[in-house]
Amino acid sequence: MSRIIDSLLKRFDKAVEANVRSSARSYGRRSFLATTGTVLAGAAAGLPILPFDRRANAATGDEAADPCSYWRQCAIDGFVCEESGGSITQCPPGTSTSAVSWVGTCMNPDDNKNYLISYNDCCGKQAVFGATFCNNNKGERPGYRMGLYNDINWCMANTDKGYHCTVSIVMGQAE
Amino acid sequence: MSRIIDSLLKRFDKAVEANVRSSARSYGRRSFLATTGTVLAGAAAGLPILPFDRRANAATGDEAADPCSYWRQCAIDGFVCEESGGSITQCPPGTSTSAVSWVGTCMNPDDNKNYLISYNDCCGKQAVFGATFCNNNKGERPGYRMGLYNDINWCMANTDKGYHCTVSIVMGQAE
Amino acid sequence: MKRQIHAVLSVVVLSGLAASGAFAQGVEPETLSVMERIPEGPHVYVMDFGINGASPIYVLNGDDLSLLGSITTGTFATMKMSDDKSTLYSSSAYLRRYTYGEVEAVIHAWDPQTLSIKKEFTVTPKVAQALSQRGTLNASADGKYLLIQNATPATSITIADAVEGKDLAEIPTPGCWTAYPSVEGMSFTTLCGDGTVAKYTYDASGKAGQPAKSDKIFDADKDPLYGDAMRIDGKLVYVSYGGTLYVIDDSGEKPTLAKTVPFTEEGWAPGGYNLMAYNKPTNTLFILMHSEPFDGSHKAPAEEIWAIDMATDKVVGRSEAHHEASLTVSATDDPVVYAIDHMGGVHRYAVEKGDKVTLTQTASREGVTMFPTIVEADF
Amino acid sequence: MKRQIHAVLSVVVLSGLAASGAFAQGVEPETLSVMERIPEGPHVYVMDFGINGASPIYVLNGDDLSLLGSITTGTFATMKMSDDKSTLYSSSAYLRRYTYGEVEAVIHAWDPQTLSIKKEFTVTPKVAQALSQRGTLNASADGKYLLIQNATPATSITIADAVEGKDLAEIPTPGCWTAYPSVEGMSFTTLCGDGTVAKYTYDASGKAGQPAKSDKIFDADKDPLYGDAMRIDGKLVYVSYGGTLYVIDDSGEKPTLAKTVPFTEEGWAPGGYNLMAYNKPTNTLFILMHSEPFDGSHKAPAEEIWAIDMATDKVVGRSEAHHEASLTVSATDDPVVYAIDHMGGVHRYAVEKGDKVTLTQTASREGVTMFPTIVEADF
Repeated sequence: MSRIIDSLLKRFDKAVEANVRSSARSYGRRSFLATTGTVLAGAAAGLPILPFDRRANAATGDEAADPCSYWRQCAIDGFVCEESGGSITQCPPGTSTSAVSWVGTCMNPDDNKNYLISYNDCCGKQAVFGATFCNNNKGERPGYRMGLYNDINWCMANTDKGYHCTVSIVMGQAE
Repeated sequence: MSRIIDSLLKRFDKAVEANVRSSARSYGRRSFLATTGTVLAGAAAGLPILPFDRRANAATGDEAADPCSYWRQCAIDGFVCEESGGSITQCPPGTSTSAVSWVGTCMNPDDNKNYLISYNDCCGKQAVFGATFCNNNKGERPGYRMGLYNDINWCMANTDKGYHCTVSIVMGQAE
Repeated sequence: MKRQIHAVLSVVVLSGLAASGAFAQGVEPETLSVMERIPEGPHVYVMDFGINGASPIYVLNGDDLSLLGSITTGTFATMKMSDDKSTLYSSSAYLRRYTYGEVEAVIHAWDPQTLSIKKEFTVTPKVAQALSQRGTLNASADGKYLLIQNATPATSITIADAVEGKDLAEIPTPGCWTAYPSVEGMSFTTLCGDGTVAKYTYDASGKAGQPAKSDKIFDADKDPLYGDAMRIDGKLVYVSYGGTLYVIDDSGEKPTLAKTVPFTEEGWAPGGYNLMAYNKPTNTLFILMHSEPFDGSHKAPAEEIWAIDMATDKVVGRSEAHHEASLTVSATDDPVVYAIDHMGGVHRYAVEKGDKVTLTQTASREGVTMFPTIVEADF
Repeated sequence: MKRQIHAVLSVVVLSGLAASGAFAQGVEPETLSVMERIPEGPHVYVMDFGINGASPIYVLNGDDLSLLGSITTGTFATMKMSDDKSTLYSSSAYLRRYTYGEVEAVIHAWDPQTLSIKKEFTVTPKVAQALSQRGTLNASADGKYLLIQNATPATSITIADAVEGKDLAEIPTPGCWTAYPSVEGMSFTTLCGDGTVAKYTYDASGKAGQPAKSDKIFDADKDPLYGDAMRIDGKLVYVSYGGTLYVIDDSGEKPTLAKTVPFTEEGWAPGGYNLMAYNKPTNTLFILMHSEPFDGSHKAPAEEIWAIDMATDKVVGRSEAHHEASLTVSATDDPVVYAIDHMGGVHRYAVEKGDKVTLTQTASREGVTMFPTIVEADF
């Protein structure tokens, strides 16, 4: 049974991870974990808020394995494609790339520069059971700034609109 | 987070509960639980195999709350309607009763008599998140004995074929 | 056909039945039926947002949060309870092959007591496939029209006839998002990325002319407004990421900013999706709040629920929350708040009124849904 | 339309880009693409049965069980890998409103390497909405026809043209279940509740005359046969709940019982859904077994996997299992067994050949699926 749990924990914890950090700080780690379970330990332990370099934190184990913490994921909202059969810039086989996308501006801690990141959805298949869902929102805006909005299916303009996963493409440095 | 886990544990453990009992006996309770998690404790503790009276075991706590252990559920395969907004003989509001059904023969421990039980699916809505899934198979046969077969959607003959949950109706005593 | 099938299978069943005399001794034969409706009383409706496949709506007892039934809608669904609580509307997408193929955007009118369909019709498949939110599905004040947000990603509003059940027309609303109906008449107000608020007036055919745009009243770069809005004392009340209420008077031809109400304090900000709830009898606005905000924390789950007295614009209560991201409140004199957390749980709060407003959790149920996005009550 | 949209959004993006000279200093701009195919090598395909909504097929690396991609099918799905491993067929139902409304039964032919659709067509919606099993979707030996199980609940078999992609005809098979193609020619064999095995021969239009029925060869009351069957040395091998192999010769006009092979011992019985797997090079049958069987334990997860030498009809190995309910085996000289447990995990076993056959788990992955029902390999 632990298999399903682990998988779901993985899937949903990452989704709320960014969101719950401030809660964790406020209520204290212990009581927070008592409420929400134990696997958030790494993420909730007061480590820096996004973005930060995944590689730079390789020694911390759980953190290193958290795809939501990778710097370019500062405004992602979705299942990561690298755990869905694709990679961080490639949609999985048999899907299509979204014709439209939203954009984030994330700082790369290696060079302290801001980069524009295009978050594209991969389309036409179901979300992968057990894939990590990340929900970060740096610079995110409601639909009146559509190109910055992440609470919408970016497969909307494709022929096949089913949402599968999200890739994160470095488009270049931001001013 | 424990919420999702609990819910899924509840949903799926009951489904495998009947099935895993023999495994549990064979491998010993401790090693078995170590493998599959901890919430099966009551069910795996060597209590009688189905059917047995839920009421008679009221003192045992977890067992009493296990709808899959109720005697008339000896050949159920599905989500129980009493945890889906209905009751053991009533489909939840807004659904339809399956036009066809499969039949089990279950012994009532109160009178040691066998009863024919009609298992009807309720149709037209989705399965309820968190509802217990029971998978018992006394007297079950493959599709060549269709009226005894439970690995099929019994909403198949309805206008609205979506599977929602399963009720268990006492039809009378068996010979 | 059904009759025939019954007959066929009855053979299997009846051949195994004992003589009817035996019935008297043991368990009596039972009858299969369908419950006609959920039990009377207060009810809560929680949407479980489907990214793939169906979005169920779970219907709970408003007192103890036990499950009473469910409703199934399509993918990327949202819902809206009618003002008279007689109809629960939903808008969702049905993909012909679940994850690909032709899309039908469907409006359902559900009976919130029998959980059955009162009306079902399709509208343009341009309907926004967005997370459930109050601004993307609304009914006109008289209940005759539905206002539905589209995104292709170009934005527009579909006007549908709620009575006849049909799509009337599409009104382009470029650069704007959400549509809240005016208090009277056939108009709606939408929030635009250039910092304005626009009012569109439509005719009986659903068509609209040019909008009346407000002056620039907010800065979408520096302190953006959430799409969530409450109708309070005839005005539309929005909230900014930073914690300021923007009170918009959209009763005239052109919307104007009536006032702003900065209500938070250093280190605290609003957070969530459907993050405000207004109770009219007590004139109180409830809002989800979190501490130590940062750029990107605007959807953070709540640590506290704040109560704002809309007569004095003062915060009159701060109560412990349970990581909720959306909430609603009853319309009753004694408000009951229902809030849903990011992990699928539902929380009920009793409200102690007075100079100090205090919320106390009186019930909670974990694991009600997978991905709850919006909650409604019917009282 | 798409071009236009790209143009619109590009404005947002490009206006924020620094001068292109800056690119050289930091991270280079990247290109978005779609992987053309899964990496070469052995692959495993695990179906996650959808009771509501989609049934995904997860595609795993055959060595370490890592995820390589997925395929999405409809509700109540099953699948079948073609003999030449070039096509993965699936059969599933699509409900127009997900949980109600018009049903389309769809056959997909998938490319198992690119995970894309080679062919898609509808057949009669009578297709059985049953748990994934080998007997309900099969291809004729020459690959030209598909045999699809129907249930309304009256049973019949649909013959479809796999090449043209169309439904040809429906053959009534009352009281019978499953259809396994004959080794040559246009026939199939099905298991009937009266204890017989029936052989139907169809023509190029998919129509069939009266079946050739065997004598009564099993007792569905006392020791029923599973629907699962293996084609071994030209014969069909079924297994009974009690643990006896029934070897059927269906090469002649009328099926006959070649022999029975009681292989179990007191206190052990077969259990599961797709519970047998046959490796031809080693002439070994693998079967899922559990102890202390009782009426109703026939789907119990496995405590052991037994190996039967089909030359001697002897059990030549008993190895520890991990609660699996279905399995498959590679067609290679060194067999690799893949088995799926009831809780969503996948297990890989290496097989030590010889007088004693031993399975050793070399990889396992938990939580691959929600409700795994059938597994295939492509080597």
